Amino acid sequence: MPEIRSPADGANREPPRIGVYVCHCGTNIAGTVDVKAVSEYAAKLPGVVVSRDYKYMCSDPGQGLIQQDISEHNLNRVVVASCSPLLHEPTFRRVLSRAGINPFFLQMVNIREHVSWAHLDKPQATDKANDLVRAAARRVSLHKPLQKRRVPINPNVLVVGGGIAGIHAALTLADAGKQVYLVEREPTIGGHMAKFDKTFPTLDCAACILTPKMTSVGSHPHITLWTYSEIVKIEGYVGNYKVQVKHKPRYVKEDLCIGCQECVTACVYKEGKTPDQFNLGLSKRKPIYLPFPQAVPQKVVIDPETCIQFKSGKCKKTCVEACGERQAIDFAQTEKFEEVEVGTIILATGFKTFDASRNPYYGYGRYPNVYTSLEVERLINAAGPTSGEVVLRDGTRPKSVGIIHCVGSRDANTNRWCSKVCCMYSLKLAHLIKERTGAEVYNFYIDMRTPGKGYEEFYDRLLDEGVHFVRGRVAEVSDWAVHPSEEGKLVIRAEDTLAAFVRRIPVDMVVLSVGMEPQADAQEVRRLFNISCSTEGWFLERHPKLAPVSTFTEGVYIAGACQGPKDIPDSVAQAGAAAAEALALIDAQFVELEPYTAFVSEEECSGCKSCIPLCPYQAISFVEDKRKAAINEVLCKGCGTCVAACPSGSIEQNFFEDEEIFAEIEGVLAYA
Amino acid sequence: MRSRELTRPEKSQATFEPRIVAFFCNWCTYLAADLAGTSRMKYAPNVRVIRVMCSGRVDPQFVLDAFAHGADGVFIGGCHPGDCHYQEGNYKTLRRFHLLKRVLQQMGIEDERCRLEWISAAEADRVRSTINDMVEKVRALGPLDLVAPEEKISAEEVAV
Amino acid sequence: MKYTYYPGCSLRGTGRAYEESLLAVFRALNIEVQELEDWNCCGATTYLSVDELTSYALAARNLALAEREHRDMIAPCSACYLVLNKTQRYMRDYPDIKLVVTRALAAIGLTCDDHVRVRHPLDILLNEVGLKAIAEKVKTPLKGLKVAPYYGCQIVRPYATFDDQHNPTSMDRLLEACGAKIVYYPLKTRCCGGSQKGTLPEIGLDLIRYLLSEAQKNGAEVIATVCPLCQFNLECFQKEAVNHPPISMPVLYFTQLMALALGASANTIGLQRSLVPIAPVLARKEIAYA
Amino acid sequence: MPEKPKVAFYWCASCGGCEEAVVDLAEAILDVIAAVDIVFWPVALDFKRKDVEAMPDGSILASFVNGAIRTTEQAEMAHLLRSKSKLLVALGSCSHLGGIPGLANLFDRESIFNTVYLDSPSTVNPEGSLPTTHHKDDGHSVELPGFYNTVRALDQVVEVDYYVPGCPPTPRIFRTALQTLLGDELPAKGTVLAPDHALCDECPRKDTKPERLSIVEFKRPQQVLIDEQKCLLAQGLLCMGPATRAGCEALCVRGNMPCSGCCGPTSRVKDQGAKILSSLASLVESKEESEIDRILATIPDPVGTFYRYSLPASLLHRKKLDRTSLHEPAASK
Amino acid sequence: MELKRTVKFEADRDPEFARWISHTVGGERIRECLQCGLCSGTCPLSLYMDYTPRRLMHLSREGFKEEVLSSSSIWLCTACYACMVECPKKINVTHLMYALKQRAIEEGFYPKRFPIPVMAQQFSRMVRRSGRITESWLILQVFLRTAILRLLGMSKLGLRLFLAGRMTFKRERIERRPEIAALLDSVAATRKELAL
Repeated sequence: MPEIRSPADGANREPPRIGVYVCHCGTNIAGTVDVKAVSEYAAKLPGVVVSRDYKYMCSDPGQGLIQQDISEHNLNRVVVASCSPLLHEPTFRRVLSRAGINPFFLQMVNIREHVSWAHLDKPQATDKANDLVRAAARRVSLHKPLQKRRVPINPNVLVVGGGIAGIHAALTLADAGKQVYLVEREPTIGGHMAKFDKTFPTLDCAACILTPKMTSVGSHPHITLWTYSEIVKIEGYVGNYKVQVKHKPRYVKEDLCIGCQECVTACVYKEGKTPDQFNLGLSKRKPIYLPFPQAVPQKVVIDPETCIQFKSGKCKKTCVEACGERQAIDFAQTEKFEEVEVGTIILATGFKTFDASRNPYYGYGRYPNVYTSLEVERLINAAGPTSGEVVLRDGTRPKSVGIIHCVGSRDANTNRWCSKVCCMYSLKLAHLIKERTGAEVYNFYIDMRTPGKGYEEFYDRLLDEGVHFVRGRVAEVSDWAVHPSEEGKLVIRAEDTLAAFVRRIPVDMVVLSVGMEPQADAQEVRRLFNISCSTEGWFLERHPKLAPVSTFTEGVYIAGACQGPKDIPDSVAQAGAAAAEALALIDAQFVELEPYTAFVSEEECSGCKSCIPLCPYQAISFVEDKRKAAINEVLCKGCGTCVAACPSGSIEQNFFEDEEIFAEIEGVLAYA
Repeated sequence: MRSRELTRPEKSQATFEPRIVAFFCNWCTYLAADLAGTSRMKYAPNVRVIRVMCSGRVDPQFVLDAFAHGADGVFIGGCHPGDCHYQEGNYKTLRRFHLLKRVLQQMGIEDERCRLEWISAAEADRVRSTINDMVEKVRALGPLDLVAPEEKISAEEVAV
Repeated sequence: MKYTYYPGCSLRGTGRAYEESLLAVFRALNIEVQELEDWNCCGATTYLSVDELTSYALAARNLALAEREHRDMIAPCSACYLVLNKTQRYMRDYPDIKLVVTRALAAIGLTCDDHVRVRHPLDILLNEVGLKAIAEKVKTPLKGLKVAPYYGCQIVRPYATFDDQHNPTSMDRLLEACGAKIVYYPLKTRCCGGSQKGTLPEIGLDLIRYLLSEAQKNGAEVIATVCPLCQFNLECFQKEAVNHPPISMPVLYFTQLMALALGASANTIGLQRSLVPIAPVLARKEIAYA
Repeated sequence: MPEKPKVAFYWCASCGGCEEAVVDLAEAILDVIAAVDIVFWPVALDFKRKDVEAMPDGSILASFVNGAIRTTEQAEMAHLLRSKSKLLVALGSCSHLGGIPGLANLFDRESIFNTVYLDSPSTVNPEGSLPTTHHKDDGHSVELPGFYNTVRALDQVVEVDYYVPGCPPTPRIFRTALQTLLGDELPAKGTVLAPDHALCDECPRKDTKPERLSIVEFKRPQQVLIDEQKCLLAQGLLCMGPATRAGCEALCVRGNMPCSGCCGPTSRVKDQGAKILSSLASLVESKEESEIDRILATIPDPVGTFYRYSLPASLLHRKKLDRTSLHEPAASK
Repeated sequence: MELKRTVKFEADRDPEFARWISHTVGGERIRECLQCGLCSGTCPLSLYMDYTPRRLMHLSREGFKEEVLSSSSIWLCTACYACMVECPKKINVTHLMYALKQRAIEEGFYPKRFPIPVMAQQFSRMVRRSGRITESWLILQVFLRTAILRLLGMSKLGLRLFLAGRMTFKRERIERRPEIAALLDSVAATRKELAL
């Protein structure tokens, strides 16, 4: 005979003794919400024992006030009406703990972000605040005592991206003795910085400061460097991430290749035929190649697109001969997958430069002597395609050069933001070009932005060097002459806004100072790592000022230009910060997680299995002997989807129980 | 029996102010609403936000309970498809929502009263515009007057 | 294919050849057009500078009349094309404008629900007829006649509805389909000075000079235009604009060149109306036409 | 000898099936007769309302009322029996949740009357007469029960102590209920006298349900040859079992028909329909809106399906029709 | 040489004018102008302008009405829309030029016999009368009112056009001319009523 039980109800629950605390937040809340009225209103609500308002609840006196009330009026529930719970929930939970009651007997009411800052009309705002407080009071009476979950932190760290930011973060962590996996999708690390010749404002050689760091990454005992590799899958949670890495085939056994490049010399192609992307197509490379002389690792790559062996299968394979008994070359190589476990992740995936052809009126791609700034970096670079000679496509030296700022920046038609670095690198290029060619150099800028140590001084220096500065956004680069002096030249048309008339300036070479953009695949990457992006596509930090390298996903940090335009010093600083955040977590050894997990009440579950397919983390399983579902608390991330879907109401979620939410709904709606 | 706290006071019947209950997911829409606040964007004060960890936690019971308790509209905000902090919670919400809408239609409850929007943490302005838009649409529809069996039998009900 | 046809004032005056040749091309390609009944001046660019609201009302009358036909409307003159499009957009974007215009139309028993698409012949020929169909119908190929395609303003600016804003190519492709050779012409969308030549001659002349000499420099034998005013400026003021050495650059409507290729006879498409004759060039090219 | 506890039976808006269920107790009914003294049972025994009115308040141990409340008379009787009884027990889906008659709450009285008495093709009603509460006929006038605008479950009219679920309650459920009530310690007031878990738990096909069910289409029983062994949901049939209170031993499923939810939700669920909706929709196999709609469209009548027995007791309410605006649209605003 | 005060006092500003420009059609974003000068650079007429478009934007948003309305630039604009298309802040410069022309005409800010406003006015008269424009008559009237002498210079061209059938003196008219008048009057009425 079926057993009949009285439905469980809160009969055995202690009667609530609630304290309500309404924060003024200076005038931030009190300016728009009648805080006095709210606390007076709250005082009359059932279960409320004390109700107060105070200037700054989060201040020590404010916290003290609550703590004192809890002991004096032996409160067992607390409602704090102040700012967003995402800001101060932890603060006030600590207060409850200190006062000796379970921290989860707290309910926050967001009357700042959601009320005082969002509305103008004081009576209406106050009404809203009242409703929210009433709901909180009803909800909090139903709260149950909960314990945070402690999970261990795996000390290994994953760093994604081998640019200067990734390199610096990896080294910092490795020097602290942590095992680091550095994953880079290109065949070498170095990123954009490796392409530069000099760095502003000090003009020290990029290679000289970067190469040592790169080689120590390559040789560091605590760094596992995976170039030509990508992250394909990631699961788990803070402290315990499982990462799957894909190694693309370079058709050269990394462990065997010693980077002697004899294979490259031996290649049946006597000359390079393929545009070399490291030199932005300004030079050609062979099908088998080393990305650039200082590449790390010093391992060659074969490009199957252009290698005869791959295209026809009928190559003399002179490279294999040249490699000899080392036998490093392996045409049969395929992509390999590898899994690693890490506790924390640092994303340093960098940026891409603006595609100048999106501004057709600057003639990039139409006029051969219109270059992007990055191309010119290569021209200037001693190891570049012209060994440091700044020359036009026809090999002659330019007598006059125009540098156009803000290409793809500060422009509603392309990117609204200021790319922050262009002014400075344009000054650098102006200096170097003048130094190498003695040409007349014109800078066309909208506003000269040189905030930074020694930056303004560098600008002064350029002014002294006699570089022309024309304040105006260039309207057009064209090749049609109005005046004889313009024949055969590129003509830059812009208003000289300081002189207040339009000028036509003929030059031999135009340099487009392209801005910084989020990586093309930023969206996929952010989904992979479960973080957010700003509307522009930059990775979103947890707080713009107070948590600049953290994300909304615990244990995932961001560094460098993937978070927004940055120059080298800023990127390095951020990388250091990210590394420090990771270290802090590792040294703590444990992290406390919210207890918002779901659980199945065993005697209530009917074993209908409806919940099992709903969990993306496979946290729910069907226990065969009991013929009921069970949730693995460690795997559960607490989204509550299964709770909402359990047809017999037999799954509950801590802190988001049905009755708690019903109480909140009916609370905000009650006319009382 | 239905308690007096559910019946609209006379004054609010005179000047109808829609009452909308919103369920915002902790990672996208709730953050966006916070951002709207920090950026001092102003919007209609008619919405009461209830925070859930994921829009997937929104049980259709919650929506019906809100309507049954006098809400004129219900607004569910979650992460964009593919962006769910819990991978797929928002898709479950989407599926339930589509079926729930049909149930509501059968009971004569207008589509504009129940709304599901994907709003990412960065889209503060969409919080503002969506709320304003919804408040205006619901205002135009007028108060949602439901036939509630749990209410006391009124004299008018008997006469023919 | 049937369209409503809005000629606009110029095509009844200095631009007659445009209308003649346009209709010839349409006939050759079996595009049916019906002239908008009792159309009025679109207000052009000039009216805006006197009274913006009224100019929208004027344009809207034509739109309203066209709506009755439930067809797309073709506006060959750049000014008309722009003003009509602009009126539609502004009525969408600015409630005040919509209100004023709607009332004005109501006053003469008309309504405007914004469902007529105002389109340019280039758009129609390229996207509705298509290059292939045109190439097939070519009777007198233009034998690599070197053409500088001049689009001027207002058909791709500000609203690039059917072609690239910075480097439009619709006319290029159409004329190539007729066997012409398109020369490099960086000024293809640069302003001809509009009515400035009439009002402030010396200024207008400069602009005209740039356009002509650049075309010549790039080896053009003829300039093709899409706008009566551009055509007028470039053709009628050549002597004034470029004197030493003087220049003789035929300036035709692109439709005249197309009609020619499609086999129309010279004086049905207004070639005789040119002040700078094209005949010598065609003779040199041995392009035999009716 | 001490007198036996008195019990009463009454039916309101219902089909009479519950009365049958009482009779279906078969020989067990004898034990009941032995144990109790039936003082009021219009269907079976000749008692009049006045007899009940004559009884002292609280003199009946338990009154079993089946059927929903649709008319004034039913409401009056409910109040009467309430005052006369120590325990008022809602017997069967209709009094428990509103039941099948409760589906009438999809419409208001006026539209129902119009359909039934005027519009339906089979109706011959030239003078268009409608039900009325008082009627005059050569001098005599009769008072008739009034017809409410809304159907109610019993506890929406009077306080109810216990519920016996089912449409009708199976003899087993009813017997267990009686024994519980006659037992020494009573369960908490408001208890539904049946197990508090969902039907799957006692479903013979439980083990055939796949762990990862995903829904691509709902089929209706007449569209398929139903496998006698396999879980019905797994066969694409819409079975309410997961959201329905157990106790019936899955009679329908054993009869190869999907559960339609007559025993109502478990005590933890406020709205049975919303819950099964949530559960089934979540399992729909698509992320693409139009495809989701296509799949869900295979449920022709969601309310009729999910709320077949529970509409009045649910959270789902009909929007009041603004009749004035229906009649003369101008007057609406 | 003639010297004049170049310092501007706040009193020289006309705040109403500044308010007007940012509220008129097209002026929505004028306050966002970052004075980059792209408009001037791209403007084919800026070669001859006394104030470049960029300066006009700033002068007007600051309310220097005199300078703006008496500037030759507003008359030079041929509405080629180059500035509007390229403006990095999407400011509708072209339309603002129209707005300024109108304002200048309303307030009589232009030299006597200055052809452009005359042309505009003749144009509108002709539209009101006939509903369409007959170019020949329009040009004739403009010259009569501005530079009669230039007519002679033009006569040769005129003749050639006439012979080519491109200069007709037959007036183009629409049938329902009264409609145009009604249309224009209604606009005027509404404008008054709503004070637009």
